[in-house]
Amino acid sequence: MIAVLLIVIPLVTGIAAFFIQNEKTVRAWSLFASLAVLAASLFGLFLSGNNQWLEYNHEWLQVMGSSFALKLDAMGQILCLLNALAYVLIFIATWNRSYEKANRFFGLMLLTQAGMMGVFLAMDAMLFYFFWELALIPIYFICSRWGGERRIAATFKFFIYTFVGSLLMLIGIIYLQSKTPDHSFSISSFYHLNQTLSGKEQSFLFWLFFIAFAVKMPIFPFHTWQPETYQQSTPAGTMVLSAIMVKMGVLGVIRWLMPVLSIGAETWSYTVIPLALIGIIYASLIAYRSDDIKKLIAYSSIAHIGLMFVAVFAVNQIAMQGVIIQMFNHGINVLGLWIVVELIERKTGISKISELGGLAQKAPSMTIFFVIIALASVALPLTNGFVGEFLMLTGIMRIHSQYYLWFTAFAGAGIILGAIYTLRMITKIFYGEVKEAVTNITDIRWNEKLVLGVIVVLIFWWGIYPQSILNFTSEFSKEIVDKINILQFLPSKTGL
Amino acid sequence: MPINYYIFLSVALFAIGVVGVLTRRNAIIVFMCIELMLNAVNLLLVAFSKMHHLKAAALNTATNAGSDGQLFVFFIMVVAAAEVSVGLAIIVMMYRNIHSVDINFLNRLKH
Amino acid sequence: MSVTQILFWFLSVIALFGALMVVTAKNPVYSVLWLIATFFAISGHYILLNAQFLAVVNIIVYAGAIMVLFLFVIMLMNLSKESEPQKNRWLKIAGAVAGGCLLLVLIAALKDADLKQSEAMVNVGNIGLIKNLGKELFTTYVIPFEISSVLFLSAMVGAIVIGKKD
Amino acid sequence: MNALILSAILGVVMMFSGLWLKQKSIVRSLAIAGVLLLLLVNVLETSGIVLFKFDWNGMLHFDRFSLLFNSIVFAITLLYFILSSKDMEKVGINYAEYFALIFFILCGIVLAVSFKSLLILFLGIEIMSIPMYILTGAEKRNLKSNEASLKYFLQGAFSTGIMLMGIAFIYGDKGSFQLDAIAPLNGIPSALLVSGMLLMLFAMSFKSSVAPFHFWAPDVYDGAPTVFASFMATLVKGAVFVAFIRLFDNAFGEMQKSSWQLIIGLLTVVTLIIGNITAVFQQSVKRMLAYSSIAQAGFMLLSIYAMNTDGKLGLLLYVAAYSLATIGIFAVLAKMKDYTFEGFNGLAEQQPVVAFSITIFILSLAGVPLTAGFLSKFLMLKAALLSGSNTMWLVIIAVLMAAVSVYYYFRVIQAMYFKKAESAAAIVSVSPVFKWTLLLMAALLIALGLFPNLLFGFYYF
Amino acid sequence: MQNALHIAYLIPLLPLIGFLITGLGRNYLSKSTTGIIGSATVLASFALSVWVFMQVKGGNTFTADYFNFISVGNVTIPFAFKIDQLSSLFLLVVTGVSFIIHVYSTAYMHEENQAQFGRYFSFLNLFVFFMLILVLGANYIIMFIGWEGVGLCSYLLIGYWFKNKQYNKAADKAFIMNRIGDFAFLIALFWLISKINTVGYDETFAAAAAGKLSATDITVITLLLFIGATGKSAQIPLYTWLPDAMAGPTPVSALIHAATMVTAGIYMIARSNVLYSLSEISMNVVAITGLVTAILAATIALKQNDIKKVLAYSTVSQLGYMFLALGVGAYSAGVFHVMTHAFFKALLFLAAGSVIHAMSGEQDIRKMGGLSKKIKITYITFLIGTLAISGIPPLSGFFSKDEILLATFIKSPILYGVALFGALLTAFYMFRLLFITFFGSFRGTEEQQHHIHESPAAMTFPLIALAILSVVGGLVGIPEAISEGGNKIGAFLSPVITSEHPHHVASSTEFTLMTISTVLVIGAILLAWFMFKNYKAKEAVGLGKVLENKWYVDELYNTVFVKPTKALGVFLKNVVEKSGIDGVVNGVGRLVQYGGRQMRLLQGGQVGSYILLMVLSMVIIFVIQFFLRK
Repeated sequence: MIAVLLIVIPLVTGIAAFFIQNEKTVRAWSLFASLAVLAASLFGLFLSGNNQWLEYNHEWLQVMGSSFALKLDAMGQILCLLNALAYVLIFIATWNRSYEKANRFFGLMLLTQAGMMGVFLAMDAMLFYFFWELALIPIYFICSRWGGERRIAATFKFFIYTFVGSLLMLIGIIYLQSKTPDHSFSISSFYHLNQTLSGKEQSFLFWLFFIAFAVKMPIFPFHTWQPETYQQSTPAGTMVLSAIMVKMGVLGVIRWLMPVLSIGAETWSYTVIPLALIGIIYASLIAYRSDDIKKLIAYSSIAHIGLMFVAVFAVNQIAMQGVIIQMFNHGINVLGLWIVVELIERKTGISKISELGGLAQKAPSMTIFFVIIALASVALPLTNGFVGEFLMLTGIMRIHSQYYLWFTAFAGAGIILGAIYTLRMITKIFYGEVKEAVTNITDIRWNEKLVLGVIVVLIFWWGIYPQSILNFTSEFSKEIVDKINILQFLPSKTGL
Repeated sequence: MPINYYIFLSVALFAIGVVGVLTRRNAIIVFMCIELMLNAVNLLLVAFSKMHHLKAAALNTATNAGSDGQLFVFFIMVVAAAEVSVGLAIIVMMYRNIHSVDINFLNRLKH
Repeated sequence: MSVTQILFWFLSVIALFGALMVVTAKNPVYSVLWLIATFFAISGHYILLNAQFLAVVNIIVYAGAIMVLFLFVIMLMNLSKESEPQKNRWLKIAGAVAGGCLLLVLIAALKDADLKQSEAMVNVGNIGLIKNLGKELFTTYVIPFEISSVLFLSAMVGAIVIGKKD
Repeated sequence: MNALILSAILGVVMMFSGLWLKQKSIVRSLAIAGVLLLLLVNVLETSGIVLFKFDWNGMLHFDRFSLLFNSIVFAITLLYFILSSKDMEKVGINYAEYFALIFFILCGIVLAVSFKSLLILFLGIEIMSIPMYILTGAEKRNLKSNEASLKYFLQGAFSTGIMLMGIAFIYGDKGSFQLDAIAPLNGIPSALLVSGMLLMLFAMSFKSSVAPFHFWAPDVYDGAPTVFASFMATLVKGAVFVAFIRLFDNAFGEMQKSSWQLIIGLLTVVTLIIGNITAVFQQSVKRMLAYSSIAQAGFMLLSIYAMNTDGKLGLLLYVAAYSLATIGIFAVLAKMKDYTFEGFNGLAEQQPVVAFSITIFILSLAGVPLTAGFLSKFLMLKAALLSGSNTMWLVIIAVLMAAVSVYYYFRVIQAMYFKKAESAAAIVSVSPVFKWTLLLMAALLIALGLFPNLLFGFYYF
Repeated sequence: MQNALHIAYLIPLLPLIGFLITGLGRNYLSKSTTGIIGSATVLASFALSVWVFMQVKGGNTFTADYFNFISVGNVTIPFAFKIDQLSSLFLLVVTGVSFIIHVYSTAYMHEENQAQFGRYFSFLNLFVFFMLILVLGANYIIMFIGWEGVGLCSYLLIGYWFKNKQYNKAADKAFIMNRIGDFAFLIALFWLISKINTVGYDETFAAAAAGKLSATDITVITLLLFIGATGKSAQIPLYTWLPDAMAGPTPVSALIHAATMVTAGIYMIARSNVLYSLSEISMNVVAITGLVTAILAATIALKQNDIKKVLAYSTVSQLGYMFLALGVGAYSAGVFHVMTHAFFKALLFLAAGSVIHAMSGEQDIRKMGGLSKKIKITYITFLIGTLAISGIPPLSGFFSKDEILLATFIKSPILYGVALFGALLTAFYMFRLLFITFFGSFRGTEEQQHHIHESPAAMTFPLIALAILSVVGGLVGIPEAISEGGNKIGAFLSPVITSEHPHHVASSTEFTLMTISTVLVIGAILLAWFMFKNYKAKEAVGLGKVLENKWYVDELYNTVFVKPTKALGVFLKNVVEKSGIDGVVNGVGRLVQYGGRQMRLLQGGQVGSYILLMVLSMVIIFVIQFFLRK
């Protein structure tokens, strides 16, 4: 029931939002809706273990073998929580921003949320695909309608990119379904396929799925839509994209790719892991030389996600745990960064690093928040980022491959490079003498403080006492790793 | 007569019709060439009908075997007549507007 | 060589020659006339095949009604002079070659067809007689026959729509 | 058969109504009532109530598939009449005759989707084609309309010749026009039969605008009066496809692997590529839709390629989804002042409901989930994937081309939502009925996308 | 009954509370309140540390396990503190020196405004917190938390005056270089975890002793850990950040970049002595790196003109000595030197701060001179510090340095010779600094001359306290040769440092060595006196210029690492990304558009060509069907 609520609340409230003409009302309405979703999500956490509340299964599209199957497992819980929480935070943080045709904006935002919830919850491939696209369409409208000058072209590129990816995935889904004995799309049927599909099929199908997820995450070299889209779309859209939507790709890999096509994944692991690793270094270096804060954060996100991807391929519980909690952490952290960037841009109209400077004198609170969040994103100990990256790297070190050291070294090099570009950004934006462009900037207001405060609290909570969440996800991660490992991942190439 | 002769004759007539369609610019003549194609088909159908009749007669089954081919020719003629009426009407309408029946002038719609 | 065979070749040559002339004649009127000649040759074939009904209908409907209609239209438009501008030469050659290719391919495909032994019954057989065909038409083929009325209706309506002055 | 006879009668009725009824609104209402009646009797027939009983002599066969398709056609025609019948007034003075012709076309559709004999197929297709030549040229003063009409006619007649040659060959081999007699295959099909089949294939490809026999389509859809173009490009094409699939299933089904599957596959690829790629560069929405109709034909062709239950059912859904969406967009287009993409600029501000509906239509055409367009594409892909072991190449090309289609479809969305209007009003005023009908169609698309059983239920039960 | 030491968590917690109060209240609390809170929390920690030390001395060591930090699968990392001899000693040093410097800071930073003052103290408290975590941690992860945390505080404090771009750069540099070291540290931890599923000290050492780790593993792990140490403790190759770190306020330099944080590397290796002793290679690497660093830094210090830079290089050099000690197996000597160094180097820095304070912010010694008479307390304390660092008996530096030299001698006389040379250099440059600063005539501006004044009590008191410690601090480690049982510190640490190489050397040799070094040091001092008693600034040439420019190492790094990285970044951004990947993507789009433009030409508008194309297609399909397919 909770699972259904999580989708239905944003869906219904989102549709309703279209009909509310008054901007203030619709803003309040969406905040209320997002709070309701958050409440439902927290309630779901509270009920964890109580399956009849967390699962939902209803007949639908029987003619095609699909059913409306939802389940709130541990990863789903975490991501739904992220989704719900991020929306509340986004709505509060952008409370002061005014939108033309606000009703449409908020309606689309909530629809996106519903779509993403569905992706996180779907236990049926068809349903998964449905929600995958449902999330895409409204966000495309948001980014394309409210944004920078080149938004139309940029977001269209994003759309085409993702659309191609998801269509390829669709082929894969159809193919898999046709191979299931009961012609069903359900995830359990898919899991059974792992042992029956031939290696050739798997290695082919792998790419169909991989490209879809790689575009979404994005993994080098499927990433070029991202920086421009982040730069051009409206801040709220960017936040949704980078904080929540990229997790769809990671979730896809964890839930739909690896356990279903583990032989294919193994076959290609020596192709895709290096891709992701190159991506980490590549994106970090570009971030280092970017003059646009938004692009910088976009590229940093590519690097972070690349690490998660590699960690998934490590296929062990430690790494999996790391990935799962890092999904949340990255979402929260990057959201915090965007909120500050949005503030800066809203107040100065500038997002060029070289034109900013000395903000620390004008807006000390903002600076403190930003620095804390940035440090969390470079994985400083006692912040949430550290826990995730530590676990992931520990897991990568245990990868069953003779190149494990190289993998770890490259993946870890991202930590150093991350520090380099993040510090450069902080230094240039906040420190130094006050530049002319920022002389009129004021410090943050209560609502922004509240949001950033919540983020900071989460950063420290999960940084100091991560066990609270690790316990929660340990069983799930073990299960999923066992599923992937059913034929022993990378068995022939053990190096350790 | 061996049926092959009829087939080749019809195909030849048909091909001449096609060549006419391809090489002429006058809409009416193009249309006439199409009629020629239809007649080639008619001839072939009749020949086939007689062939099937012969086969059936040899087996001594249905006495009316093969009549369907000839009836089909009849329907082709019916349709051809209908087409001609419409086609000529269209050509005349065209002529009224541009005072030509040259199909090369039909190039407003392209790309 | 029997009379039938002589007739067959004779009619075939006329038909083919007529058809070629239709395509090549510069004057549209000549084209029409050559087409009528071709139709007559084809009707001859029908008779040869003992399909009298069709032979008659072909003469009446095709050579008579339809071709006269064509002639009418050509005269009406005063297109009788050799005014047709020539098509691009290359296009013409291409068209001829394409048509020739089609012919070649069809013949090549069909020449090995297992029909060598089959023959079309010439001169004998009475299925082509009006009586037989009529019976068939109004029993088995009554539905298509009725349906063709719809076709005619629509053609009629169409001709009116197109032809009527606004 | 209820529908067959009734549609012919209705054609006659409409023909005369022009004579007696001077008021166009009454003519219009009559037509709407007529098509409603048509739908009703067809549904009745589906549930077993047959008003007229004939001995068809094995020439026609009304099975669930064709009846269901007829119902779809009539229902969409109904919506089409409601949406667009007013715009027909702009075409010319022969208002009632247009309806008569459309009813004749419906009659032809019924024939073409229910045939058991090649003769009926031939007649059905001709009954569809001849009124279409007329309707294309209905705007007599418009040179484009004239041109389209003549082009259509010449090429249509040519393809008829091809088809007849094919029929003759088949007859030569099999000695019958009945599908049941043609179908049995002992050993290798003879060259005569294969040639005939191929010629039929060309002719059917032509009628359903499959590349490389599609050349007439863009010009005709572009030149024809917009109201009629929408009807021609959707329902008629769908009917031809159903005829196509019936012919190749019932008559040549046994030759699938040996003779035509590969060729259909090649045609599909060519159609998809030509349709989609050419549409990319179009500046006029109308012409873009013309090319997109070719592209969509490529997808529909997948069902013929596959020739399995998924494909056939999917084709039904495809026709429904595609027709609803395209008719909707054309209906709006008929009211636009400017057919270029720029003409749509800022439409979302002026006509939010219309713009929203168009968005749904376009999403459906592009095959985005939650719409019937997606589900139908899905079924097509699935059918193709299931039809053989080496079909991945085809499916991947199809999918990539679907992605290309997004490129041109979304230009409309971009124009409507993300660009500002240059002139005051892009659209002449629309009536509430029009808006509601559009919304209804959009809702139908989504409903079919979510619950295809609304449609398939009829097939199974 | 719970062990009394369980409350050790209070030791780091108190500074953390101080950090929160001073940090959050920086806009509300007055400067004096901030200073009091900041110092008091550290004082309380110090008091607790003393108590803990007494407990430990009484034989009560304890591992306090508070909660599970990370527990995944078979890896469990508790949040635990280990209170034993080593950590309790460090606790004392850290809290003690920190307290003194806090007090000093209240005066030194008094000119800052209220908010900045609060920020300063909060950072300082935060630093103490992390340093204590580092010291107290019972496993490498907890140590790593502190390890990175102190790096962060170092970064924050170096860049404390954030308006200055150079300072920010120095801060970034410090953080990044530390990060590089930390990364190696992390890899070592990953390695450990992947081998033995634990990072706890006791478990690791037990596993190593039990042979669960192969020799290669141990070597790699120890080397990686050592790379981490080179970052934190400013050794070759990662030492260049430390001199730049002098951008921070002087008390920060004293606390973080001299007394405590930079010794973290020594602490870590001493802590891991069991592992290191198992790897001969690592030991040698540590020793040689330390020695080379010591000499290199000393040579650079010879020609530096910034008072703090000289001290900074001196710190690097002294740290090198400590590593040398560790490398030759004299762990307790290293730790001992950490302690004495903390005293005298903090003293020197604070005194330098006092000088700078007196000179109104001037740091260039070429513009000082003859200050000995004007700021007497500063001068005397500075002198004591200089004597101590030079190794003049019986000051603290003498004992600790001597122990290191002795251990080196036992290991290898050649190393000893080099190390001794370094000690001479130390004495020479330190006295050069002293003479140039305090002797001769004043070379600064008039205005500065007027302003010269002794610092307030809050600054001089710490100087005196540290001076006393510098004098007597060495007495806990009197060589056995001089006094039986004099090496109290070695004895105290022996339970932790289980793998110390025993000293097998005759007392006479030991005495000889002591005498040699003392005599030579005095010689060096005299040389310095003659050269610099009346210093005149002049342009450096030849080797002097190379030294003044720090062997051009910064430039080298810049050319070899920084610039190529930047260039690569620009290349990737502008060429690979734009023209390469995005070019391909856009190229596909353009190709489609181009295809659309070309393909629509097929649709030429001519019926004739349409039909021609159709016929040709038919022909082709016929050919395919009948002649190409088999």
